[in-house]
Amino acid sequence: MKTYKILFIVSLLISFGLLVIVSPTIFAAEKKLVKIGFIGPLTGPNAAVGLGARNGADLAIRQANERGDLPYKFELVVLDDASDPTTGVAVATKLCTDPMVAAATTHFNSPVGLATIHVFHRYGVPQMFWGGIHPDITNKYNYLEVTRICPNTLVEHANLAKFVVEKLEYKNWSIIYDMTSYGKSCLGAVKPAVTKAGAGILSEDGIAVGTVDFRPILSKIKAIKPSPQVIYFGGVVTEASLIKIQMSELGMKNLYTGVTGLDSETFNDTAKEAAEGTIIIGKAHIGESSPFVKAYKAAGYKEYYEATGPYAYEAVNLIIEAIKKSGPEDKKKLAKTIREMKYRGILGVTEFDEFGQTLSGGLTVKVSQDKKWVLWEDSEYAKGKRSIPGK
Amino acid sequence: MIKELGYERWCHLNNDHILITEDLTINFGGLRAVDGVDFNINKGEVVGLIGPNGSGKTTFFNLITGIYKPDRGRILFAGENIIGEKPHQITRRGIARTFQNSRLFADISALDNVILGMYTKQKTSLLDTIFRYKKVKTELQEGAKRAMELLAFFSEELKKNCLRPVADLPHTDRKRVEICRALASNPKLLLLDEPTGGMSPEETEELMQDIKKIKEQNEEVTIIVIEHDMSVIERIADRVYVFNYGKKIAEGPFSVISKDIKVIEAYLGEETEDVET
Amino acid sequence: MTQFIEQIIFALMLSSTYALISVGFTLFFGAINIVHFSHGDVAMLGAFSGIIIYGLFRFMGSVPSWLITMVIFLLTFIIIGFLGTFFERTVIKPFRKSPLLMVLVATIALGIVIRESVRLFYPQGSNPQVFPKILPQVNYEIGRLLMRFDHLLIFLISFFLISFMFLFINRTKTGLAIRAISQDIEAANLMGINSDIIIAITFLIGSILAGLAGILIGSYQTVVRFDIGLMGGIKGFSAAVVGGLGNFYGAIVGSLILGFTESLSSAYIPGGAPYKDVFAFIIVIFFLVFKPSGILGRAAPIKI
Amino acid sequence: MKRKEIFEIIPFIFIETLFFTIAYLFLIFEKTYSILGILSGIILFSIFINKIPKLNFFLAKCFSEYKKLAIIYGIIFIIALPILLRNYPYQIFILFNAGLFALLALGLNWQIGSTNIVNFATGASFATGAYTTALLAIHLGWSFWILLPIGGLAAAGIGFILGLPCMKTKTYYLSLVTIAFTLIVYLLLNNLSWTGGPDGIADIPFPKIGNYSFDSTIRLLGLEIPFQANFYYLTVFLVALTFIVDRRLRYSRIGLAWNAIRNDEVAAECQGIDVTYSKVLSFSLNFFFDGIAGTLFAFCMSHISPESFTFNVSITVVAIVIVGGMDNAVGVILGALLMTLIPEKFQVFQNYRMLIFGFIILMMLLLRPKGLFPQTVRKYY
Repeated sequence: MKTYKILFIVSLLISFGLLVIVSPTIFAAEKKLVKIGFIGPLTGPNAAVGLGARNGADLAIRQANERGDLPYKFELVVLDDASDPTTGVAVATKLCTDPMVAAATTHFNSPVGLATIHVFHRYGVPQMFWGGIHPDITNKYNYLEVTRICPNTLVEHANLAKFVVEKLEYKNWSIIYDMTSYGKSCLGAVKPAVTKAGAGILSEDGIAVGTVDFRPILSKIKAIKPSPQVIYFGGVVTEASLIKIQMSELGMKNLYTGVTGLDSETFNDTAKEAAEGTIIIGKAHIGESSPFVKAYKAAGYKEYYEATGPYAYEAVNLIIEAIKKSGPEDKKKLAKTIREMKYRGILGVTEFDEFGQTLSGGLTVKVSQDKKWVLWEDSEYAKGKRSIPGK
Repeated sequence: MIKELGYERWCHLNNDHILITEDLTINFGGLRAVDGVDFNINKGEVVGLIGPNGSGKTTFFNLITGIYKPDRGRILFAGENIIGEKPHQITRRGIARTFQNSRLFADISALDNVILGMYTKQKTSLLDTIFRYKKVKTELQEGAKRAMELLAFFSEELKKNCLRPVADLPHTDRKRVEICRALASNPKLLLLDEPTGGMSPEETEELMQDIKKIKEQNEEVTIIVIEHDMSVIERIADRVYVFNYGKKIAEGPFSVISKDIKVIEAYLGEETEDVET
Repeated sequence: MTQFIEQIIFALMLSSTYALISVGFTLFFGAINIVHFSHGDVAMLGAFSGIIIYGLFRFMGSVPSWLITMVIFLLTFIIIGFLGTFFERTVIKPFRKSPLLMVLVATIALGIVIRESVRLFYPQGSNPQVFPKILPQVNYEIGRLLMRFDHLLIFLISFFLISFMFLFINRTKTGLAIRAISQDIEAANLMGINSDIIIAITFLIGSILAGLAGILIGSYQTVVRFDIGLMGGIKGFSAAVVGGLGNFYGAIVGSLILGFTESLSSAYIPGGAPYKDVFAFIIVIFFLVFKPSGILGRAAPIKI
Repeated sequence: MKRKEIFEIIPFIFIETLFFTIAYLFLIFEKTYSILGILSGIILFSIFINKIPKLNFFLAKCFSEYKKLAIIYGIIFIIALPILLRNYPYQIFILFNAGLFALLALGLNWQIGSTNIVNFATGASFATGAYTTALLAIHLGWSFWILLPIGGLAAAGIGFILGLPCMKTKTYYLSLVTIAFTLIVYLLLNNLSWTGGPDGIADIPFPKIGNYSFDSTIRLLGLEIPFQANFYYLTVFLVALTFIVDRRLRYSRIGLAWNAIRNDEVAAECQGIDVTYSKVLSFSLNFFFDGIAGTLFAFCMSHISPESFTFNVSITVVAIVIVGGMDNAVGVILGALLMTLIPEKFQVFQNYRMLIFGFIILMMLLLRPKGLFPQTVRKYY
């Protein structure tokens, strides 16, 4: 008995000694390689936008490496948050604890973002949101590390109200919003914005995620007297297009509006003729001729770049610029640099306010014309060739 | 009979009977499976229950054990009405049974099966299990010990491979295990539903000896046996009840029954049917 | 008033889509006492096959639309029928003897596989896909009420499909065999019914129905996505259970109950829209607990 | 005698060490090919053992003779793991996740494994625990250690209320009830305002012992162990606890009764088992431990939202039980490890994760329906 206890302990110590020695020395890092993280929903319902953004980010990295004007080789670490906060936190931890990751651009879903900002803050890794429009992400804690390159709901709806209520003078609104974080923050932003601009809200309807049949609600709205001029939808492409289709099925001629959630060609592809005359506050206008689109097409990605691609692209470029200024090693310094950046890119000039929220975000007014999003300025509606619905 | 005396008095009067049924009846759709059966069995009897297939013997057992609710009539066990009680409550009162085609807990060991037979006798609660495990352990081990004895009582062979899942055991052993399980709760009344079904004559012989032994070991256990093998009935049963089409057509010692014209008809009738089909 | 009539119409449409699925559940359960949980996903496949076939026709230039519609229905009929039987052979048959849990989880897993395959291997699979307008788009104005011809058509077709299935089960020899094995598979085998083939046929029929259901649902919802099958399946199953699993009329009644609950609650309960599924499922639970055999189902007696 | 022992123990220890080393490497490897290498290595190793009966026999003998020793070594390894993984916080976090799923699966095992109740309510019970305690912590500021049992009890209460009527329903009906329940809970969490809607509840305080908060790094003889280790240890502790409870239940009339019900309800009734009661008992117990897991989850993530309590959670846990092994606690725990680690490891095809996952379940059911580790026979002596 006794002997084998001793033996046991001895051999135990030996083996563990080995393990402990071995453990940290596996995979020593080679120099000069700088990793930049990307997190987004690559699986699940939001996969489309996630993949678009990923390609954008990837494109930026490729270009940087081709230019090769920096003493670093960049590598994009792509991780999937599957729109799920837990997974988000997990992969964020993975990213932040990789010493070679200089900074990251992250998240389409606000709940995920709200969960991960703490992780990035804890490890002091700069995090720039390419999506995720919840004001709290930047405003609630105002972590130095956290910045956002896409506009948040408050900004978007201010613009929407300015255009539709003040310019086009539509006074009676009906609001539909989906019960996602996005939809709710849209609701929270649109009500004050619209009422402040002097319009009235006739109805509010929430819809569960994954609903496909909106006819009951629409027919209810149809019955409201006086009938609303504007039907606003706070949500994302799929439901948005379905609502529009079913509106036309019901023969409803109201003006249909929304914000950047609708800004994807998917909306037009889905709603087809029905989409005609929809007015939205869209993301930055990336023309077919713009270098980004050219490069994107050239790179031959499988997926369409969606509305999110450019933002991820811009974010990575901005990070690379910042690295050029202050180097990848000192992340605190890097974070500061990012905050102070004044970057001129495909979204126009990007600057961050005291919360790390971009001031411009390159918002535009777009109208659906012949199954395409067209800038308001050069649309036939502005020229008066076509009449805006709902008058 | 109840009507004359009044329920209470009647019960009192019959308290030496272990089991009494009065006008017991159940219908399935149109078919009247058990039809106005009066039954009374004294403590410590061995009673045979015979009758052609589908004459309502098993249904009768199901009524006693509370699996079916009778449409009419009374069941008194040890002088108390047990109608409307759930099977598990009735089992607690001391009725154990086996099933026609044995219903064992197939994927656990024979030993576990028999220990489950003692469920009513075991007392440990959830809290004991989680916080005072010693108690549970001793209880289980006693149970296991007793189960071993029971199995050994039937055959040493069985005791040897008592840790094998019952599904792997041969048919006869399964029958035996089921009887052990029934005995484990040392019941006042034991209902055996064709215990020798599908056994060879030798095995049948063995089993009968065993049942006899059970009787010898404790006198006051009462046994009701459903059986097709008349020789078995003849040897072990003190009295015999004969069922046909859900009705009790005769009762009495085997010697008398075997000469009863109604009974013989019943059986002949069945045989002719057999020929046809 | 017009609104109310509209609401009723929507409710009916929704119900009919549920009915198409739930009848399948009822059929399978009736035949071999299994719940084919990926049934909804099979329907989804039907919708996608419809889209693909339509896409192929685009290349072939001008073909009369009625012909396209016919071919779409026919090919889907064949493809999904084949797939359904294939699934039965590979995923469900092996578990015929094993506990219920097995086949339940197996079909759920199958559902995952189907969904994910479509999402991954169909171009842009994770985006909603526009379903082609294969039915004539004509509207009638009745007062302020707008009636759509294609909706009417969808309703009628589903009605015919279900009644056809009903006749098949009750009037044909095969249907008789199906009912026989549902009673007692061993006995049926002894009577010289080849249960294997009959079960295969059952799945063929059920899957075909699901496939066509997919097309109809697609043309009603105008877009389909890889994950419509999950909810569709669960709703269909719920409908079947509420009505009484294994009973055709039951499936239809159940679908009507669910459909009406959903659309009316989202229309007339203030702020009720997001909770419509909650209402639906509460009704389901209520039925399961207080009348598990469903409205028209019979409680099976214990066999000893 | 002693010599013999010497000759047995040394190789034995080293073989076990080899085991652990492989496990460790599997944890820390990132690149797909190296992971595949490890996996194939394991397979080859097992084949190798089986090919050489001597070695096989030897190992079996050692494990039976030096069971205690082997277990002690295992425990030491589990405790020491965070030290080895000190540079890999992510891996520790994943292990913590696996632990959570192990808790859930152990609970569910009493349903699916022991009693054969196909229960898909895990998501709901998990959520109940998490949200109850999170809300209490936020609004009343109660401490984690008080809330841990409360979370369990809350869930158990719900389970009891739901179970009492539901356990009268059978098989598919029952599973449909549980599915419906999960979906309802998810929808409500998403749409109600006081649960924080889709944003969920943020800033749940980390557990504290005295004034040692669980989000602070452990410093131990010069080594810095990341804070995730705290959660890891907490989870391991709870899993161990649940494991013991599971053993005790299994070796008791309760566990026996469950198995009886799994086999044949009528016969069970005829042994004097109150079937409904036993079912409700296993249901509530399951909910209780799910509730505990939920609490743990809420406090360690410090941010919860409905997305973490979808129907998929239920499916995953069911899958774990099936893959791990019916009614076999060890199997279930290992199953939890596999089902959480392997998807993580194959992040490389993030896209194909769910697909692979579905296939794994199907293959398991088809090829090894009793799970990797089937239930064992009870021995009483």
